Amino acid sequence: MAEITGLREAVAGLVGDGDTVALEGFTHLIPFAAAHEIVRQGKRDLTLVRMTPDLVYDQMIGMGAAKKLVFSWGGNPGVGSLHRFRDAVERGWPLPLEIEEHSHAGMANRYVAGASNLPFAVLRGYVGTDLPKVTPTIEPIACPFTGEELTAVPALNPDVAVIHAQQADRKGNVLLWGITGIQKEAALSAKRVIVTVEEVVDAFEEHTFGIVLPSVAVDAVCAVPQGAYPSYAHGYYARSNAFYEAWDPIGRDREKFRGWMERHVLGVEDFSEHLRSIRQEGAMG
Amino acid sequence: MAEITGLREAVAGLVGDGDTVALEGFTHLIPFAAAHEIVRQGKRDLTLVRMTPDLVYDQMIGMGAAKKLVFSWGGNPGVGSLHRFRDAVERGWPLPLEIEEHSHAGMANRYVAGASNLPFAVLRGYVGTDLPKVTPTIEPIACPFTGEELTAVPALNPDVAVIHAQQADRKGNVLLWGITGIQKEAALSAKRVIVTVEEVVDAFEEHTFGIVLPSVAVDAVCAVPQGAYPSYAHGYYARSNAFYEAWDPIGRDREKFRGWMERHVLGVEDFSEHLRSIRQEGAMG
Amino acid sequence: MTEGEGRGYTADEMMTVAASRRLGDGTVCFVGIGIPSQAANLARLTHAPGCVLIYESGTIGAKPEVLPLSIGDGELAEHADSVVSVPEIFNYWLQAGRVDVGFLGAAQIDRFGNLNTTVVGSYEEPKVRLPGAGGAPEIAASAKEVFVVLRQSRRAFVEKLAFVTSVGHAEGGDSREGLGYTGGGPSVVITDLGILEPDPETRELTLVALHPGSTVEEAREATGWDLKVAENLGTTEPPGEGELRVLRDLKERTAAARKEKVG
Amino acid sequence: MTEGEGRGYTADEMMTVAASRRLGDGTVCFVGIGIPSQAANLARLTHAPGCVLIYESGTIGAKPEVLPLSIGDGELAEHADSVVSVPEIFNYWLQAGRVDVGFLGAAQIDRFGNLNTTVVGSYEEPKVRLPGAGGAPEIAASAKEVFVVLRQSRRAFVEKLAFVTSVGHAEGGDSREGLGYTGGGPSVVITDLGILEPDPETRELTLVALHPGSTVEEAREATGWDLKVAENLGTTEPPGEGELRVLRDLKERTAAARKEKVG
Repeated sequence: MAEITGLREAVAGLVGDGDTVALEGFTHLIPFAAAHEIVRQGKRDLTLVRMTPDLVYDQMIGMGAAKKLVFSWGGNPGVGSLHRFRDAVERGWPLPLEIEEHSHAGMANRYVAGASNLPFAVLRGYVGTDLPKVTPTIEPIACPFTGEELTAVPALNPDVAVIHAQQADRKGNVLLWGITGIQKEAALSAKRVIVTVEEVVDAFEEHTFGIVLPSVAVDAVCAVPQGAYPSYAHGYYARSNAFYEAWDPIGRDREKFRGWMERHVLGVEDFSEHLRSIRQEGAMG
Repeated sequence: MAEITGLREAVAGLVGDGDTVALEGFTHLIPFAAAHEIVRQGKRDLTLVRMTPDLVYDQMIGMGAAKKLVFSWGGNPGVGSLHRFRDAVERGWPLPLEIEEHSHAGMANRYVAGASNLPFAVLRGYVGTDLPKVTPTIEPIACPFTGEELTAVPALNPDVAVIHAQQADRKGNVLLWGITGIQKEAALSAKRVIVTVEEVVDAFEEHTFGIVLPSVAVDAVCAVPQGAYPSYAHGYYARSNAFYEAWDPIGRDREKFRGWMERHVLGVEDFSEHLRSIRQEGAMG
Repeated sequence: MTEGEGRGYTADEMMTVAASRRLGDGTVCFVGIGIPSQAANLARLTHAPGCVLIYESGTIGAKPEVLPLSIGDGELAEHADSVVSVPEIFNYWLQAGRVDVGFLGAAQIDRFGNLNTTVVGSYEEPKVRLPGAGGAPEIAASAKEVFVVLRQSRRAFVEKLAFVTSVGHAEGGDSREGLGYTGGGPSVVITDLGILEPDPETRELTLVALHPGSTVEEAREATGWDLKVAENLGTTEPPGEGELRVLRDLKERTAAARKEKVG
Repeated sequence: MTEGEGRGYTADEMMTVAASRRLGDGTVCFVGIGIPSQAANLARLTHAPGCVLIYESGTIGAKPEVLPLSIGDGELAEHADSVVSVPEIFNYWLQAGRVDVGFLGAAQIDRFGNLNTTVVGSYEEPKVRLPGAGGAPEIAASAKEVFVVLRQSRRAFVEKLAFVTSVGHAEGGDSREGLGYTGGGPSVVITDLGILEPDPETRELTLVALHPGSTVEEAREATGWDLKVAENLGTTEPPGEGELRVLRDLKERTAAARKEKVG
């Protein structure tokens, strides 16, 4: 059963150095607040898992929290490169970053296998590409009925999954709607689950493409309004495309990046202060 | 893209003798109207696929429409046996019925594989049971990463899937809510898809556990109010538990059964007449 | 059905109450229709309000007002915490090891708690064709523990199953472990006569308690193998007034709700 | 970017319009961000109103008012026919063969339409680390046909890819068929200079049409291999007034919508 608690306590209690951690959210509902808290608490040697590393892992990688990244698409969507990710891969700054890369379909099915307590998943893919040459977690598998050869990928079972959702109720059931991406599978594949939410409510309303992650599948629920900013929370606030665009020159420069993170993440108490801090400075200055 | 059409035309055009046909609906939204239309049109030699044959297949089997049944649980839920199913298996009446039986988890995963265009699915099950001795579509499979041995079952790809839903819009998008069971996977695993609906509406409302099957995945949408009776349509009418209980003595007796089917299914034009007909007779008399 | 003559409750009520008592509060319970559903809901309405009831139709945290006749009545979705697809309930919940207790009935059981719900007689020419596997094999495989509930008789408690539909403790001893299942198998069998538990070593079902009024002889008579009896044979606490009231209310509400006219 | 000097439209506009024209009405199209998304939405707003646009975030039948910056903008879910999970969109839709056209860009392409979006230089010590595979390999594998859109240059049209991220026609001829994919591979490559299609036999990309104002020499100059040119080389119809107006309106609406202040 989920405990409704503070984000600081949740991260302190549930995320350990060296853990494999998946912060998920497919463009929508990316758990930035939780990522900042992990950075502020100085967690180290993490294996970060995420289909689309996005700015959230650019920040964590740039701050040296990760030793390894498991991913399928590492860019700033619609803008360009993730410069901190590239700097780590191309030049080992601030630390060398081991990478394990898959396709989206591969990653999605790895989470499905993890959520299903199966050691592997099967899909049509990878054959004829160079991915199997550089990624050891891809193997051929034959259908026992038809003999046809397909591709197997191993399950993902992170130590901790972190997602952001719109709402939780007071029992800790979690409601997401809009684009729900891979969040359900990421949460169900993990040993421990932290969910940040826009708000805790008495009862849920109806939302056709809504899913409810039951309380019993969650460890900690933390109310963090706007906790997915600069990504978005359908029904609450839009994606700050401007932030994504403004990130490019910040992420591009090591000093600018460190300065920004020190001012707006390390130098603040929590995510509400972070939001005040970047707003004060104006236009991502 | 779905065509909005009559059930008679849809069944005539999309269901052929000898086809593999899956009518799905897990207790909820069982497509009785479509089953009756298939019986009325005298379709023969069908391989019927369904997790829970229920009364709907008891009627089809008893009328000699099926040569084979692929299933996982064949009972009258909460009441007892499916007597027509038992008569066919135990005594070959009216025709011998070949059976291929799995567990629920096996059937569900077979549909998932079918919907995913994979030749097989993997699960933890069957080991140590007698099912693999009598069901050839169960094979061991080893994980290429851990060596662990699991069980594989082949995909289901019916020629036709038939489901009932609450609503379609005028473009043929289909909305189901409440218990949605295996309907999505059954529909997406099939070559052709018929959906009967309670009503065609201009726009859908919000329903948290709702799913929308897009028009492009459907061939025919047919408005058949109460088309799931005596099962239920969440938000429209409740399950007629009394019908399920009253079916027991009818299904138990070959003559009573034939008479009932002749009066209420073969002898009527369509499902609305069927409903009038059983209501006239009162209490399933 | 044996009546609890003069004791003010039936043997089925005793069985249901005894089963419900085993469900701890907060337990995630995968529930079948019939006595399991009665017992699980009785537990939820008495000592275990935090029980999370899962039905294989995909309802998680179901809180039915009346007992469902089928595994997928609308009643189950109405107040559930979540409703998911059938593949999800089996893959993401049961197989994933999220179910603490799986509740099963059966037509036949053997001394190691293996279950038959498929066929009596030979498979090819069955004497009685039963409904088949349903969700039982994977509940037996993956639930952390399994509670079996069925009336004790020589027809049901047999030396050799006509068909192994769901695996209990396999051939006994540690033979289940070799099958690669993650669940623990049956931890208790509750009948109308008493309670059986697997021996910690041999895994053979052993009578550990009798319900009030039942005797060891009766239990032996109703068992198709040489039934082991525990040295410290207990006696089940009879159903309490509260338990009986809640159970009977539940069944009355259910009967009333079903009295709708056909057609 | 080459300007369509004096012609009243840019080379990118020509490329986008040419790509949009290939999308037949009613096509189920798996769309990537950037030019593919522009072209698909232009088609939807002009000659192909019945196009079903799928974005890998799980939106089916998306009808964005403005162009999304990312693959999962709220705009996409707002008016979609259905929204499903990421595993579903890849397994039940793409892998299932429900996608008629997959729209891909790339950093590098070779003569058989194989694509690189992973790395320039060596994998271990990359010169440029690109975003990686994303949904591209399985779009290339399973869409019935693939449209590739990218600007033509020697940096992009290379003799040998630094990394094969997504398979086109493999080594040419019938070599793709041996890989067991169900999709047909690239049927057209649309650039800022013209249009290339695979030769029916060898599967080598062949220049079949030039955009107005482009020359064969320019195209050869911008290609890292000895570019084959069709005997009956066509000329693309320039963007019509209607096409240009709709495309520019769409981009203006998009720019206006993005002018929200940060923070």
